[in-house]
Amino acid sequence: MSVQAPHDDARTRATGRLESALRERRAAGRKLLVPYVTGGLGADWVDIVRALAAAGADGIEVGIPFSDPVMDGPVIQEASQRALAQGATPRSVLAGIASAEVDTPIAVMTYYNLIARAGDKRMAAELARAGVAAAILPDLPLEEARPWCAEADAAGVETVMLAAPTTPDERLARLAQRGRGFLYAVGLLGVTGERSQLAESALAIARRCKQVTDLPVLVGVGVSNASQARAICEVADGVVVGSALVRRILEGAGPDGAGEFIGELRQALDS
Amino acid sequence: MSVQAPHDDARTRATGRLESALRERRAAGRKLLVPYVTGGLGADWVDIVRALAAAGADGIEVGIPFSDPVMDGPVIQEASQRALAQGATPRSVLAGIASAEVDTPIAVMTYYNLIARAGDKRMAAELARAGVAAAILPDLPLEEARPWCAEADAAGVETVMLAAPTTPDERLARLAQRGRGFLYAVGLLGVTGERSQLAESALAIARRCKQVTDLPVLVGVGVSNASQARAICEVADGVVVGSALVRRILEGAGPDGAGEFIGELRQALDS
Amino acid sequence: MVAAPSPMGAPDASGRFGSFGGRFVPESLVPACMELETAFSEAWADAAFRARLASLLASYAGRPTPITECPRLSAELGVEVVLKREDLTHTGSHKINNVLGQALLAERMGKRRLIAETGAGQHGVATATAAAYFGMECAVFMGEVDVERQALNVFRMELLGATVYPVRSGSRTLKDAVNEALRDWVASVETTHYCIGSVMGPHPYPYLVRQLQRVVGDEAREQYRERSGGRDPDVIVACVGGGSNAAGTFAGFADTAARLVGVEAAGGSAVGHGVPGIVHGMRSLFLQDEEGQVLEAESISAGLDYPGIGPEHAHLAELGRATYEAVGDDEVLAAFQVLARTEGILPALEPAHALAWVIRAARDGTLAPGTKVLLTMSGRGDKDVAQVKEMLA
Amino acid sequence: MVAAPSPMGAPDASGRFGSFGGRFVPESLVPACMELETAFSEAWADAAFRARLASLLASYAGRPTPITECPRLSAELGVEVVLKREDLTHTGSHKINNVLGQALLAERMGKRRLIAETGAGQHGVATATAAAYFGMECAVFMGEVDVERQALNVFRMELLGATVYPVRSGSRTLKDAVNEALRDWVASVETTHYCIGSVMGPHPYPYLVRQLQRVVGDEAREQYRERSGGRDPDVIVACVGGGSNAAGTFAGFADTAARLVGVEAAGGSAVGHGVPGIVHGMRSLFLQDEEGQVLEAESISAGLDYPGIGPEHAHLAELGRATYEAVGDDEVLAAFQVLARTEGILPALEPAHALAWVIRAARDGTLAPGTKVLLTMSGRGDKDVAQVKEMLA
Ligand SMILES: Cc1ncc(COP(=O)(O)O)c(C=O)c1O
Ligand SMILES: Cc1ncc(COP(=O)(O)O)c(C=O)c1O
Repeated sequence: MSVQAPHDDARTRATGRLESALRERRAAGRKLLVPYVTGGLGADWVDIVRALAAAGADGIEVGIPFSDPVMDGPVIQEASQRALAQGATPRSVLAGIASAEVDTPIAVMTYYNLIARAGDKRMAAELARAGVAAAILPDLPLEEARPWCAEADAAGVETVMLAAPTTPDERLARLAQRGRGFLYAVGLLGVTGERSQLAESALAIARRCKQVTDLPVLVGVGVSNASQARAICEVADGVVVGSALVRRILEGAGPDGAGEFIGELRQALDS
Repeated sequence: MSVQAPHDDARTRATGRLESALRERRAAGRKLLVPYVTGGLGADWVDIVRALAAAGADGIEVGIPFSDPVMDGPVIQEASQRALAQGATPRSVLAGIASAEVDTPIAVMTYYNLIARAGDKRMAAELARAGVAAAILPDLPLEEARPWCAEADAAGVETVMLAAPTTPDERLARLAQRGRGFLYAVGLLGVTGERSQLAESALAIARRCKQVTDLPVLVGVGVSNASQARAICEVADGVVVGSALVRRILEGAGPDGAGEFIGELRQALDS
Repeated sequence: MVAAPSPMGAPDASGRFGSFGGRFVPESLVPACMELETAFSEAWADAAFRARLASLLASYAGRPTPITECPRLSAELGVEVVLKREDLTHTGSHKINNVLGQALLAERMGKRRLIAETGAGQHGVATATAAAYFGMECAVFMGEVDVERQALNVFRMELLGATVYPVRSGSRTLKDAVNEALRDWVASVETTHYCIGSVMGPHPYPYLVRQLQRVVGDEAREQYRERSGGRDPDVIVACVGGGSNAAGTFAGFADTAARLVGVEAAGGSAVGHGVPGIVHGMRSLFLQDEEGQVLEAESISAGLDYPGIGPEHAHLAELGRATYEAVGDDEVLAAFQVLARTEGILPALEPAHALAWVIRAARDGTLAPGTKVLLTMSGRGDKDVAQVKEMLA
Repeated sequence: MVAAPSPMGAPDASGRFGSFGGRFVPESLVPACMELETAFSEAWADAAFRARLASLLASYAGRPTPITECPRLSAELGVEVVLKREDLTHTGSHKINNVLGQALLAERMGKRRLIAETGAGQHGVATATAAAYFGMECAVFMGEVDVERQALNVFRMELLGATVYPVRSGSRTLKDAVNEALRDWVASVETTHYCIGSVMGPHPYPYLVRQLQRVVGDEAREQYRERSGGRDPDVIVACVGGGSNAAGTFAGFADTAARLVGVEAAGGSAVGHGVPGIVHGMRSLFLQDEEGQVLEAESISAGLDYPGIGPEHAHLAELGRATYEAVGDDEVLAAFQVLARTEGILPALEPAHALAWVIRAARDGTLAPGTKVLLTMSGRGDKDVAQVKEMLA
């Protein structure tokens, strides 16, 4: 058996910037909205980040594009490929984030190879230097996360853990324990992408997550529109919205269109 | 061992028309010339037969075209295919022979399937009825020849046996013993066709044949021109000339051209 | 039907199985055929030769080939089908059994050149393979039509060091390739062994090739008995082009009670539509016209595209010891697909004929439910995939 | 170089061989990987499972495959080459050993759907074959570029009942097919088993696949000893794409004194030019740029066209227990032709890499005259003949 004992416990936790912001807003009765955007996609992507902040995002997920994004569906694959073709690198994306100067806490979402290639310690430091609050690494599960987490913790970067519909209860608890920022509840079995129907699994996993943790629980993957977001927020603390936004950006929405879409979701969640 | 005892002996032999003619001429000091022509090849093939007779042939070999002529090279294959395409059948060729009304004895050359399909007895009778003196069947070796020979003998059709460079001496004697008309000495290892050089094997097989038999010995296969024919006739009693003639016919020589070519050979042998 | 004792023994002294067989070749070849006959009977009686052949078959060609049960196909058909897997041999068909034996024999006779006829190229590739292995010269005769259709197999033979001669005479297919190989042999007989690809041609070939192929039947019988507590199959089925895989298979079961079924292509059914004749050195059944001109066979499967059949099959048919059935191209295509889907095995189109008959016979009740069928999977379908793709398009 | 004791044991609890391996997959897949790990270790310890697998390998896939001496090649090279003949298995490569084991495991786990990635199509065909045999559903992911290049293999898989999904993302080749298979699995993990085609991916795959492939090495060792009076070969050579045929072969000889050599395509040399990284669920060596973006491999051989290598190979390289060499396309083409001409065996382009190294090493003295080499002939060349024809034209 390769399952390791949880390598962290609540006593050593320092609450980071993202988690604090989310907890605070949740406490204020607000439903949390974290849009995802691919870093380096188009010349105006930093403006889009700013527009998302202005539209009421509670946190912003910025993807650092990777050549082999296995957790992503066609839309984000396309966005990653375009961004890479346009010359995006981890460094350029971090520089963009730094230049955005938004108050909204930013989490980078990327794949672990880009971190491993630079080195855990160095990349943690670079994230911190760019003002990144947190990191979401969908191919770095609990058992493999320790070396990175040690460096990230030390650098003050929150590592968001993901929970899936297939995660057993016992493991869910350990994920929540190790998680920082929020607990990312993967809403369905599948990769990122819009779905016309809200998956039943989204509510189920949200419920299960809420039972084991006090961390903010946000559901992502497959959350495509306002009504789905509202339905989920009956149970969860908030949602991550990726493909639905990125598709609009790929279609040329620009900062205005992106801000408008997130503004609508914001309104739906607030009403 | 599948070699059978010779199934014939000299006492029961009746000398046929072809053999008599050839022996007679040989006795008169003449070298024997037997041209080959494919039956049914062109509308004027019967005229060609007549022209060959007129040009001094001592016997005429008429091929009954077969779909799968394994002893024939490209020229005679081509002739056979053309004749078949023009509708030649065993019956039509025999009718042509009958209509030729030449005194020169005629031997048909064909493959055994055409005989077997009709039946040995029936085909022997048809040959006799058409005035054919002899049959040359290159795929009917000694061991398989008995049923056919019995019918042919009975019908008065002489069966010419073939001897090859690979035939051992002991077997050569048996071939000669069973042979009628003449002994066909295959001049080389190979199928019918012109050769620029006279094969050494032609003289060798001729010599070996002469040693075992009193039958006229004619060398065929690879005898292509007058000088080759003369050289062979230093040893053999005569030659069979096939492809060299058929090529000319395929090239449009017609009865005149065919007669002319055979006339030249005649002259060369007589001089 | 009562089986005669040992219906698959040696032919008589004239090389005949009943009234079929013999040796109808040009005089030039008669001594070579006799020499081959002698050489083969000596070699076959020589334990060292047999051991060397067996070792070559094992270590080079991959023998023994397994028998494979077909649970899903059997469930679908209601009869129990077991395959003898000649498709797993080196070069992908039973042809290798024959060529290795003949190459070894050629070596023993001091002949360093092999010639062969080929249709689609299976036997040509097999012969070229044996020639490469033994370091012999190799010439393969192939109808011009087939050369064009099977460019990859031509290239394969060339890679193996063989020279491929396109045959431009007659119908420019297999039958004419045999003629041309015979013509070469007439000229080269002193240095060359003609490696005939099936149980056909002049004596001793039909017997020699059957003996070299009987390893298929002998192995299958032993394997089947081991698997079935000593029982033999009820029915033995194999496709028939010239008939070598069928003869090799039947030889292993001729003295059992098993029913023997050879399956021909409907368009090349020498037993069904042929009449006795003398072609390619043997008396057997051939498709021919009223006059005795040989007709072309027509089949989607190049390996069955032969207008004749080996003389021993003609004899078995006459005896009633084996029966011969014919299947059409559509049934064959369907059988090809059924086996792929149910068992994950792509059969060559030739053995797909055998399967097509089993499918038909199982459906129409000719084979009672539960009948135990052994089918020789004489080759793999990889060679036919492009053709099948086109036909199904 | 002293071999560590049992350098090819099981990985540690985290699925690592030294520092390589592990399980870097989305959380959704973690439980499935754990389930597979448990299922495999139980199955592997279960005599009934092992017996069923062995029987399937024997009666369906054609095991044991022989080892074949190469007298003419050996004479030409001055070193003694023996081949382990995986080219003689059903579907024509060692891939079948792995897929039959995984399909049996999937059945045991109650999963009735198989998915697989494939490059040229060998593993896809093998998986589709196993799925057909077991009556399972099958989806194969294949880069769009490969779908176009390998239309016949696509058709083969379809004949076998599989659905082939062209992958349009990234470089649209093998690497992206793996990504897409992982994406499917993320969505389908409850009903689906991902049948990975080499010793790669998240734990337990590298170990599982190596154990399923070690039959190659175990058989070869026994056969070689039997043939050589108990001696082992001096050098064991195998080509390395992901590394499954090499790992399976090496596993049989890791505890002998034999030198182990893996041969990569020069354009896909993960050991030669790769650096440690985390891709496709494992920490191993990958071709990647300064930032960590994965690069495309480039080789004439689709089966070696993978920018990474199995983690155990990275470990063996680090230990020095195995060495990894790279050969270029031209040497490979030459080796392909040499084996065809001297031994009558058309190798797949992948094992032609292994042979190309042997030829080079024999010529430059790296292999002393008389060295005894065992080379795994991982697949047959039929699939590559059209490509070679084009390249030599
Ligand atoms: C796979 C396969 N089966 C059968 C045959 C037919 O030959 P035979 O009837 O001699 O077995 C061939 C001929 O090429 C073949 O390739
Ligand atoms: C014949 C053959 N050999 C080798 C390989 C490479 O795979 P591996 O390195 O896993 O053995 C492949 C892959 O398709 C293959 O088809």
